[in-house]
Amino acid sequence: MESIITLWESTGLANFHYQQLIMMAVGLGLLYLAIARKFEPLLLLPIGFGAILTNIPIAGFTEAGGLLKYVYDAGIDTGIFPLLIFMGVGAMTDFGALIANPRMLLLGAAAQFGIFATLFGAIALNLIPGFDFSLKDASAIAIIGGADGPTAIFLASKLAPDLLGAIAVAAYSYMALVPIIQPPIMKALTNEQERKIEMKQLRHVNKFEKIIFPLAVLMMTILFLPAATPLVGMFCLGNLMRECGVVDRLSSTAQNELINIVTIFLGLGVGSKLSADKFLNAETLGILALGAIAFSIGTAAGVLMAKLMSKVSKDPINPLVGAAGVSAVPMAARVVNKVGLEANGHNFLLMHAMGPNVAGVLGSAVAAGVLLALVG
Amino acid sequence: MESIITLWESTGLANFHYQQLIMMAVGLGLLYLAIARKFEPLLLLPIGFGAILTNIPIAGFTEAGGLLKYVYDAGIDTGIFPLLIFMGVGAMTDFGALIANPRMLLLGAAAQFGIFATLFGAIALNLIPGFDFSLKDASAIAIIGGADGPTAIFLASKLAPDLLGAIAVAAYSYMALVPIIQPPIMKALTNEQERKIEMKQLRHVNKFEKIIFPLAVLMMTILFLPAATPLVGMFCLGNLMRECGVVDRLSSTAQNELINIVTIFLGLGVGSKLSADKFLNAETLGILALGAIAFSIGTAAGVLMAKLMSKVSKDPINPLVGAAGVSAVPMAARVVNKVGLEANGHNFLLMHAMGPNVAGVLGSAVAAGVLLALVG
Amino acid sequence: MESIITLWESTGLANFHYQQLIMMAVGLGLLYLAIARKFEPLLLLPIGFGAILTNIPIAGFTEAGGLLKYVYDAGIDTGIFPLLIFMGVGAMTDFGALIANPRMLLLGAAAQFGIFATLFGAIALNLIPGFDFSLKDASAIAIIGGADGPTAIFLASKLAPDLLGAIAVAAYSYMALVPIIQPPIMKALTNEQERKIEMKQLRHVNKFEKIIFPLAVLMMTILFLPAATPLVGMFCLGNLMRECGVVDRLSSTAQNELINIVTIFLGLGVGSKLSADKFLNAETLGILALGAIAFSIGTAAGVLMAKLMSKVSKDPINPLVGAAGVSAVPMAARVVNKVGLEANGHNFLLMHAMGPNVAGVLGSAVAAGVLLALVG
Amino acid sequence: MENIAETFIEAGTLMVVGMVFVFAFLSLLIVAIHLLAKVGRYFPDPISVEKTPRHLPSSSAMEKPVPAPIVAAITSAISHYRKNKTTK
Amino acid sequence: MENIAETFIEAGTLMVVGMVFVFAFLSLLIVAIHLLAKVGRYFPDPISVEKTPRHLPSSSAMEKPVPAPIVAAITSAISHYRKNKTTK
Amino acid sequence: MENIAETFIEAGTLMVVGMVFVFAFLSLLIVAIHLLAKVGRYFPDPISVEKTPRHLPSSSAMEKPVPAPIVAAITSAISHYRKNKTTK
Ligand code: NA
Ligand code: NA
Ligand code: NA
Repeated sequence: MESIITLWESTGLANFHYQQLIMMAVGLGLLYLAIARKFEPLLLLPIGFGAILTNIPIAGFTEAGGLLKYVYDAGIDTGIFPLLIFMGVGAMTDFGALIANPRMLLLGAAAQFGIFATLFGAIALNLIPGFDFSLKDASAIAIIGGADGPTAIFLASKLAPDLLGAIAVAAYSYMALVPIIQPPIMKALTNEQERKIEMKQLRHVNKFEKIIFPLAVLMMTILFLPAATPLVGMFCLGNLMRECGVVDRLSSTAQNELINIVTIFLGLGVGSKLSADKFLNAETLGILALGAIAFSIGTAAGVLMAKLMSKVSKDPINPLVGAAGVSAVPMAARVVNKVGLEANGHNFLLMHAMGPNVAGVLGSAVAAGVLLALVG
Repeated sequence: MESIITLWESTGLANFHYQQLIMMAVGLGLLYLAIARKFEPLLLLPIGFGAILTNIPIAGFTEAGGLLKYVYDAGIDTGIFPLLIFMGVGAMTDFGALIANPRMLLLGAAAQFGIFATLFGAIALNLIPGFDFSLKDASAIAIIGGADGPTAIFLASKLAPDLLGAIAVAAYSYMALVPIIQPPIMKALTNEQERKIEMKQLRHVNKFEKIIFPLAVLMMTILFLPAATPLVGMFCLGNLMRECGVVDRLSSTAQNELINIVTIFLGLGVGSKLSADKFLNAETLGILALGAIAFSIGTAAGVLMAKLMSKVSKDPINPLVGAAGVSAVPMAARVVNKVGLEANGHNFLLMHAMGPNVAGVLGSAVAAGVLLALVG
Repeated sequence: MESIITLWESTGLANFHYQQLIMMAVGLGLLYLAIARKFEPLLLLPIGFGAILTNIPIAGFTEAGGLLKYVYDAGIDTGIFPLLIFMGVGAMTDFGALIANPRMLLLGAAAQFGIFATLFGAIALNLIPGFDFSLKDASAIAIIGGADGPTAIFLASKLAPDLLGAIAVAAYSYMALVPIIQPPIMKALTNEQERKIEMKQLRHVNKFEKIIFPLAVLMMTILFLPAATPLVGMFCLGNLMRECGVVDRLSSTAQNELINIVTIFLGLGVGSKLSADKFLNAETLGILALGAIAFSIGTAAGVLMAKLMSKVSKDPINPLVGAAGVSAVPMAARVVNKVGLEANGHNFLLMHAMGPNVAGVLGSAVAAGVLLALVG
Repeated sequence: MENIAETFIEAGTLMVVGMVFVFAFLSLLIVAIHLLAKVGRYFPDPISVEKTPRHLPSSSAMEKPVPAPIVAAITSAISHYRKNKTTK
Repeated sequence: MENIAETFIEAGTLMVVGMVFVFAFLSLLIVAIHLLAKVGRYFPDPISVEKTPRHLPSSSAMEKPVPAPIVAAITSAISHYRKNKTTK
Repeated sequence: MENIAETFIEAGTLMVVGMVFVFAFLSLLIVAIHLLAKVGRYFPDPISVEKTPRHLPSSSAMEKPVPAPIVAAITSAISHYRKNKTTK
């Protein structure tokens, strides 16, 4: 009899709080987006699953001795997982298009306005009762506008760990929503004529240039913004391994097995921050709203900058490529290509959009460094 | 001169205890079983090697700063390694046969009688002087009857870490011995006529069903047995990654590189528990004896349950498939197939046995959860 | 305004010490050697990169919470990374040539004279003002003569962690320089006639012998030198996994993904020891000089031993193969082959040199064990 | 001996409660799977492009969908080989 | 409200300083890449051996002879797969 | 200077003891390998099934009929590989 009572008291049924049920529904929702809608499934599937595990009553996944606590403490609190992801992404990234047309960096710079404008917006939200974002919170939220998952997680783990779950979910969700968020903005800010512009073919880039490039980026970051060197450094290490041609087995492992392993754990660790008490509040709604604004402003800033450059440039620039400056590699570049093709069936902008696209990765890492240096 | 003495004093020869020699022989025996007899080599080879390393005098593999101590503390004491193995096994498991014929779950349930009967047996052993198993010890020993390595290691690390070595060795050894232990029992409990029964072909199972299945299992475990959610949760995560079709690179890493890496360390860590003082005692003999009993009872219970079901079912059920309910995937299913073919050369039971086989995995995870909830 | 000052104060420009610039130049130099000269790129690239990261002002890579500190503490201070590398190297090593011609072990023994003579030399350096090597320091430096990276790192992490950076850099640099350092010594100590000697074809080696060999080596190490069992044990585990034929998936992971992952982190961790205060001093110069001496003496000792053996042996022995006894697998064996071909266009010594080459790995692991037992 | 008797009772209770629970749990899962099968009918597998050739008259072993693990093995072998070409 | 006003000013400063810095940094990188391109001309890519057959007239993806090592890789992959088929 | 002299003696002793030990150890290993070779004769390699066709006159690696599904697997693996080459 006693056993049966003990057993009953150790069921989930006897211990559920309704908030946990809501959070499990959120987790299931993320799984739905990942599986049925193919929204950034590599991250949203483990995040969603982690959210479910985290909210199981009694099981203690995030308490001392719990699996998700180990994962979070070892990999996210230390910043190791996002940095390893960044190394792997560096090993997957080809900077050829950017080196061939370096002006595209300006688009990657402009799109970061999404970040800094959102920072301002997050502070403005404090005017509404119920919101109380510190400058650190606001910075961590604003980085969603960088459209770069690992950067957002890294910064949030340093500046606002309590908001990490909502920030990561927002970042990956909006990255997945790029094909829906960006086209209307792109079309609103350009006319048919501009969208039809074809761009000059890119020049061939030397192996030498590709090898030196990550080192040059690292050196500049060291000189001007050491706070960004963890992110930029690991990214450049990955890229150097890719391009140097003498450590192919390391590069291959960094962009396959290692990044896969880390992705599983990063997702679970992020999911462990989707507990009811940290997610079910007005702040999360604020973060989701601000994230959407950040993406939109970043896209607009990129397109407008491209229009400006188009006017002063002798080589034609299609303003659509500015939208790729938010990063969200390679989705944003593909969206640019698609919108370009709609206007002009012979206009393949993909390679041209890869330049601002990878520039956006650098841009948001630099922006994250600025925030760490000034706010952290 | 002094150097020579120091050197002599740092040889193994000058420091051996005879028990360490015995344990090294045990380690070599496990290597022999793994290599020459191909008994679960993926686990028994690293376990055997770990047992040798653990018993080297002076070397201090299991003392502070020793390699095996790091491995054990980081991966087994925390439960992380068996959970990751479980995730990988989940990613390797196809539940199609079970979903097509869900009644087979009853066989997976019946076979767990091996566990609970052995629990009783372990307590009974206390009547013999020299044995003093607590209820926790007895539960950890009984789980050997689940025929599932990671589950046994996980439960033992929580309930009876001192017995972990013997329990893991017994579990994997008997799993390897399934083709020897099971057939006599299967033949004793069935007649020629029963063994000849052919079963209806299984229906096709949707991708949708396969995707929802792991989530359904997880939800039920959350509702009724949160204590089992670490095991069941990681298993279902692996299975979901496998079936969802959108994270193939994660699924592939989980069932290849990640599980391989973890297997090496898990084996070494288990081996580190095969030290003389924890293994060379009457309790180990008791554990080995109880393990054999557990397997036999589990097999018998599965076959008898299948006979019962065969009588009340309108579709024919070959009682041999009940033996697969102990799990030991996929060895037990193959044994069923082989014994079936001996009776009827056209009777391919493999797919039919996979249902109870994977049901046995769930069954023993549930049984482990019950033990954790009531005894842990 | 304040922000700008804060930002300026957080630039590298405002915080550089000139020593950090020098160390970054050293790091870049290592990258140059790795990429342009293909000098042991798998290690020197991450080491060089780690050196750059370590010396970034403010960034704090090696301070509490810094990425490289985590890496060093978890993997190098504990000895785990070099041991895993050793396991992987064991899984890559074919002992067939050595088992077929076991006398080659004497060459692997002789070449270790490079280690012990250098130990004496390091103590002798103390006569020069500015040097103050303890016996532990001297032992850690001397192991460079073993021409085996993981052994050097493992020993240095135990005996002289402050010198680890310089020792690892010296070890890998000289291993890469084997084709430049060894040939003049080999030619000076042999005459044309000797270099032309062709050796008898090696006998076929059984699978059985190959499986028992790593176990035999381990058993001998246990009996006579437990201090060497971490290194030798992991090496033999890797080799056993390779040869036993029943755990191919573990062996494959050990020699591919796992060793790749560990190599990246090992390199970064070693690089973290290349900080200005630990590298920019007279001791580093002494270590570099001693390392070159160690390699030269080891090579000479190997060749002279081979000449001696050639005189007393009934089967012909080409003294060049003695040079391969320093290990530096497989570079030293290739150098032997090349120098042999120069003297006799039909003389393929590669397989014959693999025997002493892998013997050198065992020899230096044994030497490391002796040093750990007597000095550690 | 009292103590042992008590433990026996505990063990016996565990046996009964445990088996009942396991059976109850897995029986419920049977129900759940039956429900799942019913719902599943509304979500048929998308008609895969690869399967189209099956309906062609000349179908032979060639057209059988290739087991995923074989594809994975070969893919990984090729990339593995390429990786290792330059390996130490 | 004072406090919020202050934070607003901070946020505004951050916005301006941050955007200026990002633009300055990436503009400098443009300069660096232009320099790199100039230096790069002195380090042309080595002429790759693999590219030669591309210019042969009859070459198509199918007709390219499969490199022997790939054949070997596939062979070993198949035997590897067969070996691993029975692994748990 | 006394101290240095002492360390020298220690270093010298280490050198002698170390070299003697290394030689003794590896010499013993030579003996062990010789023993191993003797024992090994009683455990010859199993005659591999794969090697049998080698002795057939017409057999070559190419002529063994490759099972159709494996051919399909290879084809799809290669195209899969080509597809994945450019994937993120
Ligand atoms: Na960005
Ligand atoms: Na079971
Ligand atoms: Na050596």
